[in-house]
Amino acid sequence: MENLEWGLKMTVLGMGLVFALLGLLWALLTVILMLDKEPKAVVSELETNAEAERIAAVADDAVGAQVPEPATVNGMPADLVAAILVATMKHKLILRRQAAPFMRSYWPGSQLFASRWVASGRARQTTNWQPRGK
Amino acid sequence: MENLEWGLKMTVLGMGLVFALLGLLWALLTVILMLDKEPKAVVSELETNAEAERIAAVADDAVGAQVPEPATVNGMPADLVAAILVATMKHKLILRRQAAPFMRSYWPGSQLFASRWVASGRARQTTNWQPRGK
Amino acid sequence: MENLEWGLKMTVLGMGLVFALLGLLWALLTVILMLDKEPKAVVSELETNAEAERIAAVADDAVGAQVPEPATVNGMPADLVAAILVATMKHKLILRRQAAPFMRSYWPGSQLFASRWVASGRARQTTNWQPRGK
Amino acid sequence: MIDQETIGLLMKGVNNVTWQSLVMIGVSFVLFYLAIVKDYEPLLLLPIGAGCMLANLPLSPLMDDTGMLKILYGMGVENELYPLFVFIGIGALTDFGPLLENPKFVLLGAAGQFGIFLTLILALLMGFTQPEAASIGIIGAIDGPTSIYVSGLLAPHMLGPITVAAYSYMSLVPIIMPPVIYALTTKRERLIRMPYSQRKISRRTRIMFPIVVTVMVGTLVPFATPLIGMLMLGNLMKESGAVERLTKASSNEIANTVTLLLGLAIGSTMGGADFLKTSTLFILVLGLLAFCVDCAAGVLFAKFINLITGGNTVNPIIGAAGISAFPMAARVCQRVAQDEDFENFLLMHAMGANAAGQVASVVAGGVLLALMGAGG
Amino acid sequence: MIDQETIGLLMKGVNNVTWQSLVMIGVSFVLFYLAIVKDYEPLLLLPIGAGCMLANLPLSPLMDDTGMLKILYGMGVENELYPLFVFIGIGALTDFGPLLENPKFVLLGAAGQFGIFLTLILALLMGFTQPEAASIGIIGAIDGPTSIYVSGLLAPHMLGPITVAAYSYMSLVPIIMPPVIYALTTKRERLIRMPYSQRKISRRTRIMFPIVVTVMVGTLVPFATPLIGMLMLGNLMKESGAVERLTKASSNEIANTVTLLLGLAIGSTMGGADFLKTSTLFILVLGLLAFCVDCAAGVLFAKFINLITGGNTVNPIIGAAGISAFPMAARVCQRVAQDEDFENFLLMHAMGANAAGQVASVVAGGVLLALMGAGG
Amino acid sequence: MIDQETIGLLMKGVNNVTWQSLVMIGVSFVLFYLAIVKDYEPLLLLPIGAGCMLANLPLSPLMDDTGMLKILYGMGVENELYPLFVFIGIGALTDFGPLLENPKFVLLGAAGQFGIFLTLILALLMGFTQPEAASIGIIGAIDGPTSIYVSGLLAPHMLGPITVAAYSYMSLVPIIMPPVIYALTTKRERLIRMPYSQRKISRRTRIMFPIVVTVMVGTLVPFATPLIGMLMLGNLMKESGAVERLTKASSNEIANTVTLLLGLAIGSTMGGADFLKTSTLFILVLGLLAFCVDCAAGVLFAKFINLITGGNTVNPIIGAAGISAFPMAARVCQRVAQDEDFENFLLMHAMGANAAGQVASVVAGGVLLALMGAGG
Ligand code: NA
Ligand code: NA
Ligand code: NA
Repeated sequence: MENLEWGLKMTVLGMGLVFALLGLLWALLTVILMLDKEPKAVVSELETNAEAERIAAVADDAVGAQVPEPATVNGMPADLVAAILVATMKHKLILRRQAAPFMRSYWPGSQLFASRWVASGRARQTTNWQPRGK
Repeated sequence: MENLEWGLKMTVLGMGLVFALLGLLWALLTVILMLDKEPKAVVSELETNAEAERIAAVADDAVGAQVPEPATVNGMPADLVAAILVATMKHKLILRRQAAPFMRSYWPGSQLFASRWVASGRARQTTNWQPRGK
Repeated sequence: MENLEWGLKMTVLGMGLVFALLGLLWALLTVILMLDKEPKAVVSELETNAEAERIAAVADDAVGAQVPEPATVNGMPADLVAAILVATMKHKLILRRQAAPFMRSYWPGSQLFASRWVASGRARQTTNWQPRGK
Repeated sequence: MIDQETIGLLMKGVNNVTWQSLVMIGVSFVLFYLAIVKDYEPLLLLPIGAGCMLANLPLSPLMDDTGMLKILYGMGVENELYPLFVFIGIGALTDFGPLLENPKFVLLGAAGQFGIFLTLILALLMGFTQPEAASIGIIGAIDGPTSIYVSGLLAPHMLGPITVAAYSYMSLVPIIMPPVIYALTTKRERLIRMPYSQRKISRRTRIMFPIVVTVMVGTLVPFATPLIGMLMLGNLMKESGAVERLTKASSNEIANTVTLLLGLAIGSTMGGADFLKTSTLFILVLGLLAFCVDCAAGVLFAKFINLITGGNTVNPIIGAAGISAFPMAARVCQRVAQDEDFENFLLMHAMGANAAGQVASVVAGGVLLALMGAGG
Repeated sequence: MIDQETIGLLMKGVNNVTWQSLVMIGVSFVLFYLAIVKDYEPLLLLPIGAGCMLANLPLSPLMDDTGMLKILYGMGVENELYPLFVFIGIGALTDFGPLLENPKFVLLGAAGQFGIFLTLILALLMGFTQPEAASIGIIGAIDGPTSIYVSGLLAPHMLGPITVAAYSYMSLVPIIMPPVIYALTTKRERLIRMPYSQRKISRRTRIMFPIVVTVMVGTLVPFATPLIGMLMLGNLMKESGAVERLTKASSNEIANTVTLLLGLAIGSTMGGADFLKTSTLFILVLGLLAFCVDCAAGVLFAKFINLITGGNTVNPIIGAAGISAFPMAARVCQRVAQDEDFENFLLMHAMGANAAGQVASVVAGGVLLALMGAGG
Repeated sequence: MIDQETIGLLMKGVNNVTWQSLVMIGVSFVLFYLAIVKDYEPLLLLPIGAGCMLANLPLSPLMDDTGMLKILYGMGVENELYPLFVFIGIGALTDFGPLLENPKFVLLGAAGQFGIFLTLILALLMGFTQPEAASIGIIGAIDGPTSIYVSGLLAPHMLGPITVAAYSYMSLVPIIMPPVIYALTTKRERLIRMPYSQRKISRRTRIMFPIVVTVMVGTLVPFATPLIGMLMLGNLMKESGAVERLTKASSNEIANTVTLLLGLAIGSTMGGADFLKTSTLFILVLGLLAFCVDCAAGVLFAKFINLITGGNTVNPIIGAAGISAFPMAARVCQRVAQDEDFENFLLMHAMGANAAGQVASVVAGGVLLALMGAGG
């Protein structure tokens, strides 16, 4: 019982501290980001996803980062799904473009859906993308 | 004399043990290979040799594996000999083919005689030939 | 004062030893080079410079070797200066050639003025230029 | 000539085979199977299996006081050098951008550490001592190096099973997470889409992040300084872009060498006498439970946020990503979301939660050590 | 439940923050700034900054007797292994060809060490002890590994500021050298062209060079054997062309790993109590002075040669290259020369002087150690 | 100002030159010559030469108790870590496929170890002690790491000459083997062709091989566990195909680094007093003899097989390949065979015998250690 009490105390203190510390981190990050004054922009989910895949692909090289099983969507290979998806999105885009044509710097979805393996290859090519020095 | 006796004892025991252990290994390997039930096939000596060169080329990268002097055959450079050899074998093949034509998945000698240096280059390209995972 | 005296003694002894040792090295090198009996040849400054850049570029890979700020000459980018320079030298060469034509294995300046970055790339390609073995 | 004594000495090896050593060699075969055939974290489990096999061969000279495995253990496990080096490499390959774009996700990372403490309580109730219970709990960080670091300090005699559990469960992410997510979410919840506001993260912020985190966490929880310091050192080297040679060395040469030595050394702790106890089984079971509780806590916390904010802004699936198995946990979340609606792209959000989970599990490890030092 | 004691223990970190540690964390930020933004020897200054930051966090477990930073210090700074390994890598990438083509330039390298001894005298006058003064003087070798090696033996408590000074000033070569050169030379002198007699250096000579230097210097100044031996070992491996694998490993994998560990370990010596003294400021100022004196001595010695030989055969600019910052010092000399006359190509001559400076600074380090051993 | 005492101290180096140290520096030049000009195992002999030179310079600080060479020796020679790491790398590059296709060739590997024991007897008769004689005999394994491992345990004072002999003779394979083969075979025998039945070796078998060998040899000869365990660990990593990063690290980064350190450390044991004895000459001669006896025994054993089986199924040339110089011994056999009949392809068979020789020499090393432990 004494042990249980100690355990509960640990849990409360521990989770409390973890939340407190990460909450503080949240606050600090928010301040730092405010100083940055970079604008936010809503971007297409497809582009975001491709970017996320790129980041994940770099991290895959870490020791202890499992290279996962080949992705499937409802049992279909992810590549096939991606192809279908791109076709669908393209169709939507065409409809939207016909409805209200206007100039954009790039079309949503223009980067298409790069499969993880493609993204991975690209990421490896561009790993050292940070310009050196200033 | 005592030393000689000890030495002879060491020799008998030592060589006995080495032979016994490697004999046991032979037996174990035979059992393992029987479990495999892979078929044996007689293959051309040239192909076997090229495969052996490939294996040797990989091992050449080991520390302490001497890269040997350039091979010569009866004083002639090995490459020249190889060329002569291939010509000879080709001629034999043609004779054999004319005698009894039949379909084979590949002709003996079709891989030709790759010089060690060629084999080495190829081996380096294909070192990681084992498919990852399953 | 005692410290000053000790310091002066250190300086005299220290610089004396450094000069003595390097002087001895000079003598030894001279002997070694005499044994070599390699001929000296006056070569164009441009060629020498390109060779020096190549050597520097290899050394740049050493830890603690600063990759320097981009070179400028009188405030102009070094590449531009190099281009002007090459044009100038070419012109001189033509004049000289017209004055006294003769065959040479290569024209002075034929290697042109490779910018450090070009030289660096070339050096990295050819780092292991020493033939292995004999 | 071949006297009795000599024969006795020659048979020494065979005579010293024990059933425990045979079983442990069998365990090493299982590890080889998991590593090679099932592809479970082979970089760790294969060397661990080899270390286990070599340590359990009869009279293994590798386990002498001057034996190689003992030396490797002393070189980096006893003094915690290996896991810290591994962390430099992990930091050098982790992009905290997704977290910086959505800093609120740090809280999901915090929630994902709940399994640590619940398991600690259960382990206590099962009769483990307090340091042992804390070490078992840390498996719930689902973070190999943190588990090795913490249990190496608190309960080195349990290092073997804890490490094996931590790395095995990291590999089981794609198998364990989906059922937990399905059990705790409704289809409607899983269909929630999360629009994405991209924010360009300046290089300055990316460089400040590792520094700020190190100073903040290190000051508030000194016990966490080594872990967080090395993770963030790797990240700082990467984001600075000024020391590519060191970044590359940390994530390649150093990481590979250390991983091999670490695996062998950890494997060598798996002696029959220590490993073949019911406690090992409990450790494995409790560790698995810790992992499930982590996922569940994350999902429930995400639902709780929705409840508080009164909207359906957070897809609870990404709550499960608040653990440190980066980036696999995020990918599994994306797959679960896509199984419901293949136009639902949560990956970037899940990566944010996942990066938070990486930081949070290190923080939790430090907090645990602090409480144990404070503790009792 | 949360008693006073627990809270006290949890606040331990915050309570142990001192103003010294805060200042030193600020110093680490300055080092990060120099490394990342100003690109001053980032390979060294970034890890030094990280080591400094991590060592000054309150109660940092990394600084325990079994803490990582202490272990890294013991592994290679205390026993001088790191700087010696770095020297193998430097030797493997240094081509002494330009020096072999013009062996007379070795004397310029010797002249470039004058700053060491002048600074030593000044440091003595300022009240430093003899070993301390010698360690400060060695900054004038403008050679990172030599400075670490010598001061690690003579005055390990000043290792931090001396190393930071040595590497920072190596980075300042392009800024410090030109004004010194301009101040001491006339335009006419700077316009001197030096024709170049190319001499093919045989492979035999290239291989004999490192061996001869090692045996000669090692026999005459045994204290210099480790430094010169490792520099020349790297060069021998390179020139032999027979051990490419080892050459590559020395200048890449080993150099990178050792640089990271060296930087962290050096940084960890920068504790507030040791670093925040006026002596640190003196070290930085005296080191800078040593550098300037080196350049000046080299230029003046070149002019002296012209005076003796009665001709204008040596452009005094290249005298400034007789220090060990190879090949940057040579490049800066070339630039200064080209600023006067853009058809003046001195680089190869300057490289010769620079290679001599590399050898001479190692010799000077050994001589200094010998005199200190002999000394007093 | 420059008093007697100072001059005495400055001349200390020169005064401590002895004729032994001069001779040993000469020996190091011979090693450089063999490594660079004759291309005899330069990866080992060049660092050994450098270690020898640096250790024999007068008053070399590298040989102090805290000197670099002493530290490198303690780091990996004293505790046998270096040769074991080298073995991981060798295992990672050795393909045992040719042996698996013809497992009967293991016996040729066994025969090729006969030189070890014959030399042991001769060394005993020459007055060497039992451990010394065993260490000299092990040169007959023609296997660098095994020789270092065994003699490091039995007679560390003879490590220098034994290692030099082992690696030099490995390089002499193409020179020593052919005359032995010619002397013991008839032309008719050398013309024997050996048809080749290819058998696809499954991946399962390739993975099981290193595991089975480790468990079998390790159980029966515990003294061989470190050697065989590391060789087979490397092979397991390679054949598993699951840990390419570790395989690559073992055969590259780790192997290169360890080779450099190993060479320097071995070279440093070659002090004049230990090396310049008639015993060193005996070691070199006996080692050479051991090698010749190995080849002869292999050839004769192959002829013996033909005698027993009553057919001419085995070309006795390949008997000579039953040593561990893999794959060079096999290549030399092929060349000898082709010199007689250039359509005779024995390479694959010879590779099988050669791979067996690799395993057998490790087993022989373990057996020797076991008998010495049991022994006398
Ligand atoms: Na975690
Ligand atoms: Na210098
Ligand atoms: Na052998």
